[in-house]
Amino acid sequence: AQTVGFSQIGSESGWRAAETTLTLQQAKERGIDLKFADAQQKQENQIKALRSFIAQGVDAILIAPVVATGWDSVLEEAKEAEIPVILLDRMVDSSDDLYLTAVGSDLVHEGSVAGQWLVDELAGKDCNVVELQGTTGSSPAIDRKNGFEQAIAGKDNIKLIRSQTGDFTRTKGKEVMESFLKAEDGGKNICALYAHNDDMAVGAIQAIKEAGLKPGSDILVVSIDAVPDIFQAMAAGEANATVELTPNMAGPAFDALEAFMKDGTMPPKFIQTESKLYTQADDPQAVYEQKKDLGY
Amino acid sequence: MPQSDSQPLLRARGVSKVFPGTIALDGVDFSLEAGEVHALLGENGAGKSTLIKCLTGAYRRDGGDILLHGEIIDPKCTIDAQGYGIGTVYQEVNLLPNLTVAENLSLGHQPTRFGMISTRAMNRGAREVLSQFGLDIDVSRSLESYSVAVQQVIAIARAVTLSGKVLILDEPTASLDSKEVELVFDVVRSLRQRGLGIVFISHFLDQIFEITDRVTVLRNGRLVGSETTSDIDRVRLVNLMLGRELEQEVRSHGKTHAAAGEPRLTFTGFGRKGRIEPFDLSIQPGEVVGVAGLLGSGRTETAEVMFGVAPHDSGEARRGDGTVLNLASPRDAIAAGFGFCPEDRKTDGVIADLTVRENIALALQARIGWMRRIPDREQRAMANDYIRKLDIRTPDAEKPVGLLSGGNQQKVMLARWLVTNPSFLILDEPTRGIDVGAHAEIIRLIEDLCKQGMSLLVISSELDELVAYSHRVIVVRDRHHVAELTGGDITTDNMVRAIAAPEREAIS
Amino acid sequence: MNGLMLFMRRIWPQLLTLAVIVGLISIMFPGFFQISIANGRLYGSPIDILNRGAPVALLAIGMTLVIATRGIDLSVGAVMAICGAVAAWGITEGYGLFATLAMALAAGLACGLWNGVLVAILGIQPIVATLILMVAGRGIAQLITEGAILTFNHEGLIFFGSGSVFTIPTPVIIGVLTGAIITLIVRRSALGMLIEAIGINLRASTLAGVNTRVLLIAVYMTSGLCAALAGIIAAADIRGADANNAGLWLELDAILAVVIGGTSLLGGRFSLIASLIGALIIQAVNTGILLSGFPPEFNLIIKAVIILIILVLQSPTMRTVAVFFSKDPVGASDKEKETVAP
Amino acid sequence: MNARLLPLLATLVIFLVAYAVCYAQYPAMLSTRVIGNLLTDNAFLGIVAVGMTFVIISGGIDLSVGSVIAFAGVFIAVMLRDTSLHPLAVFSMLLLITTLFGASMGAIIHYLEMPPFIVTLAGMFLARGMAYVLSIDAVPITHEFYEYMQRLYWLMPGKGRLTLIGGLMLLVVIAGSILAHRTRFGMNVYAIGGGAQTAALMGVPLARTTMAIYALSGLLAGLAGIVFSIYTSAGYSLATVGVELDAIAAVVIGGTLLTGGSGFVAGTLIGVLIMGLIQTYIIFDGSLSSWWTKILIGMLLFAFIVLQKGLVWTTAKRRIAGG
Ligand SMILES: Nc1ncnc2c1ncn2[C@@H]1O[C@H](COP(=O)(O)OP(=O)(O)OP(=O)(O)O)[C@@H](O)[C@H]1O
Ligand SMILES: Nc1ncnc2c1ncn2[C@@H]1O[C@H](COP(=O)(O)OP(=O)(O)OP(=O)(O)O)[C@@H](O)[C@H]1O
Ligand SMILES: [Mg+2]
Ligand SMILES: [Mg+2]
Repeated sequence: AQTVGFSQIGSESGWRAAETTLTLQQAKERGIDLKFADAQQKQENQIKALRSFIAQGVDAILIAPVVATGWDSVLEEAKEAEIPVILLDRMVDSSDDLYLTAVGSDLVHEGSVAGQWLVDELAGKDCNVVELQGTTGSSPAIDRKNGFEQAIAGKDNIKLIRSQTGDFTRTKGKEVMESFLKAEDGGKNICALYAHNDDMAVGAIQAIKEAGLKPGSDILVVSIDAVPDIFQAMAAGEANATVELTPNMAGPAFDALEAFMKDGTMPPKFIQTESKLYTQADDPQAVYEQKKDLGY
Repeated sequence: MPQSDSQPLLRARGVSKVFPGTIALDGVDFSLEAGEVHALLGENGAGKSTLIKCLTGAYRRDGGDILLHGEIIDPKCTIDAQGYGIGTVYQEVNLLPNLTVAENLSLGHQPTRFGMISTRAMNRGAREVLSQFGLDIDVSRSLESYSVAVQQVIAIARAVTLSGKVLILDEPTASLDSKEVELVFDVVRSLRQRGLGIVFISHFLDQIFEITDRVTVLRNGRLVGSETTSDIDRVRLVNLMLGRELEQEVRSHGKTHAAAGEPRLTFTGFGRKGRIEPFDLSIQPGEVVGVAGLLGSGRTETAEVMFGVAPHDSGEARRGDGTVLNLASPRDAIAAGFGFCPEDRKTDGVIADLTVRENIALALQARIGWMRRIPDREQRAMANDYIRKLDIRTPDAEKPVGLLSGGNQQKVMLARWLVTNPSFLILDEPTRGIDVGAHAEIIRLIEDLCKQGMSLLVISSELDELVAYSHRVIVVRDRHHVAELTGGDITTDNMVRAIAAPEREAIS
Repeated sequence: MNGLMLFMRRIWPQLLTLAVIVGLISIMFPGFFQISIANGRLYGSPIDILNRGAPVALLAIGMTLVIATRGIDLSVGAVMAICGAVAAWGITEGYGLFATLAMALAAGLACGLWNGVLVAILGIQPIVATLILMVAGRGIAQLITEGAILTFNHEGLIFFGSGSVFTIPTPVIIGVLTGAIITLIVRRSALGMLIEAIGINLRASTLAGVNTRVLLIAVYMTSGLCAALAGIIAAADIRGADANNAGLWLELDAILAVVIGGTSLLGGRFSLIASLIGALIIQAVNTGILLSGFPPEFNLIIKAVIILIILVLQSPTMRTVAVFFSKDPVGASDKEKETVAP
Repeated sequence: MNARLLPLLATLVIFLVAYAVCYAQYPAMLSTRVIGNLLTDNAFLGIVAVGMTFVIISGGIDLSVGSVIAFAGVFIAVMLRDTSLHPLAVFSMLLLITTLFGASMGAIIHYLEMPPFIVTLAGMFLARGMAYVLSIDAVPITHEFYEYMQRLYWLMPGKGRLTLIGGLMLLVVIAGSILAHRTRFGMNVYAIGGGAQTAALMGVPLARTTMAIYALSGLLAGLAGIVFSIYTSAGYSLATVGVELDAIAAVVIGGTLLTGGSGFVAGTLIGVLIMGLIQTYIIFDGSLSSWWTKILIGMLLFAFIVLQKGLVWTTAKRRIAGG
């Protein structure tokens, strides 16, 4: 059997746990011996893991890089050792001959899908938007902010009035939303919330409810990731839209790897997964049932 | 005051120092000539240590001047003072337990080669310095592996090497035995010959008369007087210090044996490997057993093994009625009615930031358990009672004990155990740093206690003191109990002989 | 009366700091003091500070005791995660509210016991001893939730996070009650003094017969218990156990609260009330930053600067300077105590 | 044998035994590649831990180092991107900044008598905050001097590399050992750790030494930042979160007491290697889930500390019994 090393960022969110579960599942189905290394959110640990994989002589390496920069020298080492590397869900800014392919979604695109939904939904009505950012400095936070801003650029009816970090967590999402509500006239001044991930949105929905407002109607809620819990909220009419980031990055990655191993077929350098928009029209309850056992 | 024409070496003019609630120094004058040993005397809390600290910049004084060779100096910290050639040994041993002996001796002026410390030269220097004091120890071991007394000698040695003009010794001899004291005195004499001025603080009057040229007495932060030692006699000196007559000096030799009968406690084959060889000892109710020995002979070890600080690994202890005692920890010992007033009060005794009241109540509170708190009123009554009985100098019972003078801290320690009303009390150097008045007080207290039936084990380096109150004296040498003296045999000479005897004598 | 005076003298710097910070926020954000009732629960920014501050306040209670013994407990954040996970797991497995709470609290106590044994029996230094659980604890919590956010909908459990009693949010009540009960226990019994004695001089306390081992363990267990309460609140608040993020870095806030409350990291004298005010000060700063609308990249700098200012103003040196200018001759030599105690 | 060397020896023995155990399970662990990786991958940690050793020996603690490393990386990257300065010039500017940063924390600690834990905690917030302000984004470094430095390594037999940064760490450890044990400054650090007041009474310049200690820690954190930027060719404001705890753990595993006053720089190197070994072992195993990874790291940490304590204890006991 092949041995593949997988360097995962960590387990900081349900989405990431689901990605790990699916990767393990996929490897098992294909009879691949997967060496899993959790980096606890630290790039240095990921580099260590890659080096150890090389020292161990694995056949291929999957990596979900925590940050785009800083991979050149270790990727070169892998290349010297003739071990193909596939990137999962986030990109690196090294030269693209250092890795076989990258599987992932376009983070900026995700943000703009969410923004576009809001633009369409409002259809020209005036709207003050508050934003819950991800962890300050992380690439999803930066890209999803940029994407959203691109989508609403030039739309005079939409104004981004407050933006604060919620660290991608429910607790912080709720706490920050509470203060948004207080700061904006008890929430009467807010017409929509954009959250960089669903967890923060779920927290914020509770804050909105506790303030005596109706999330989903008084304040529109759009977020990204499409984890099961947001579908429950959507089913209850408390959230409006979410953009899916599929946790199954490993499937396409293994496919590409298999083809490459068999006859050297070079896959495209970027295999983009779909950033599907889910709204209340998509039978959220059904999606929830479908997703809830995926290890989110 | 004898005033020579030339300027005194070191002079304090109207030095004052106020602490919250206490005027520690009130316009004190003091002058030290070159080539003299000058005693600074006074009761506990009179302000001796405070004066020293003001002189050397360890405290900022609130008023007054300091003059060296007639010129005003203003040392802001001890480093400044060292720069002026003033070396000091403060009252508590102020060395660093984690450094080696040699490093302690040379800190700040280590011999270097090419900018690097030369360990070999440092150790050699340390050995040479210590050999003056008759101390032949491994200087590359850390300081904490030596007893307080050894540390005291090292502290003196360090100050001596640092002092170019003035050497100040604050109770340097408090835990030394006669042999060490003699060695220290030899060094002091040779420094005097070299023209240094030496300030010497002690509560041992014999030592004062032996070594000093002049005495200055403080009382309650004020200067009482300054005289040539040879012009003053013992009684007058005590008078000056206390401001009253000392009723009588306790000197009642050869106590009759306390009521013979059932011993209160019997230790058989009691010992701990590497600490103290197994010994047999039985103690009667109302009996005072003294323990004599040289530095590091194992006296403290004896006490610590008995009290469960370093639990025994051989032998057993029984009560008079034959029940075996479990002495695996201090708590066990306390439960069995023991009390232990340790030698090193700074690390083992006082809880510096707690108040006098809390320190006194601590052991009793620990014994009755945390749930039944001794009511504040009772605590205060207890504390005030002992503040009066032992004449502890403190504005009130709520002063943190760490701010008390050394001798007064010692009294608080004693009070802590007395309130627990133990049936067997171990005192390790109980009179260390205690003034003559209180000394007599404590000896009387010891006698009172045993009249009431308490048994005492008292460790002391002062052989006279042991003679005064012991019914029996154990002599310890090289971690062995080598001799036991009773009744009329308890004399200083006999003790010295037993301590020095080359062969081990049979234990009676 | 005298006791009350002493007590006020102890906590006025903290109270003053809190007042100044709240004052600053209300200048920046005039609507600050508006309090209304929404959904039968008090609603407004001051309430937010109390409510959001409750977990840190709870942690600070346990932390104060630990620090008073000259220890430190880095594991409280991880213990929060564990206990939150246990609570969520218990309720979703259908154990019922009472059993679930009991299990979560027991988990906290067990964590405290572990820390206590490491410190008191094995003699491992507190920072390192609790670092072990800080690292492993989050793993244990994830083991329980299997890495996901374990959500629940049990109203009884949710009550501990977003419920209210007489319009006062439950977390506030839990925080205040715990603070009051522990203060009472510690000050009415001899525990307070014994804990302080241990922190000032462990060896001397042992020699005086204080049962230092048992007390140390008890103190760490108290810290574990407080962390468990905080963990339950945090989970109930978001209706789910987030093993990765619950209580993340909260140990630092708790330590900060204790220090702002004036308890020395070197052990000894402590004040629980002052620590609680310290926790509120920290939360007021956090809430203030959120209300201010500055971009998030400045959060840390603002927080660091405010904390530094608070600490500098409270530092012993500054107090001496202040007293010096007010020409109080008795207090002026106060500093001597700190600098020279040979 | 000197009793003070006991913890150091115990640590060394444990490390060697642990390595042997790993080797028995995964023979590939004993290759020059793995050894080279251990040095390279932990270079920044080792350097920062040397600084931490001094701080801890003096009885203090420095929580700011992780943030300082991140700040250093961002600073270098931004400077190289926006100016045409040579990296060496940027390095010296950076080291000056971080040294001053450390020194001012030391000054606050000494003059305002504030606990190091809190002062450096504020420093930790501040340094990361500054990194954010410089750049939220990760900034790549593409200077040819960086490529040159990355190509500086000695290829050991068996394809292992002894890199520039790995070698630098070893140099820092050696220099740190000399500084700690052979200079007056080093002695003063131990003295302060033994008791600051006493040390002051004995003539140790408290203010100067305290500031120098934290300045040294700042300097080495800056150097570690440079090393980290060479290691990753980038500056990133979220990098090296929690490294201060790793450094503290390494120092303590290396036999230094957090209470201050005793410890060894060489022990810290072993501590760092032990931490690296734990991680390498876990990666070689490759079957642990995220949570079990954390639990195992905790358990191994525990095992090492207990083993070390036990070893020191039994040996010390034998010595007493023996003489
Ligand atoms: N730092 C301090 N803060 C408050 N009061 C102090 C402080 N240091 C000393 N005192 C008080 O000043 C007085 C003088 O103390 P000092 O230590 O000088 O006495 P002493 O003469 O050396 O006594 P002893 O013989 O017991 O050593 C005492 O009442 C003591 O309680
Ligand atoms: N923890 C220890 N480990 C090993 N040796 C020790 C320890 N403590 C003390 N010693 C040694 O045991 C011997 C006895 O010391 P101890 O302090 O009991 O002597 P002592 O008779 O009480 O003398 P003094 O109290 O006058 O110094 C000394 O040589 C000392 O160095
Ligand atoms: Mg004195
Ligand atoms: Mg002794």
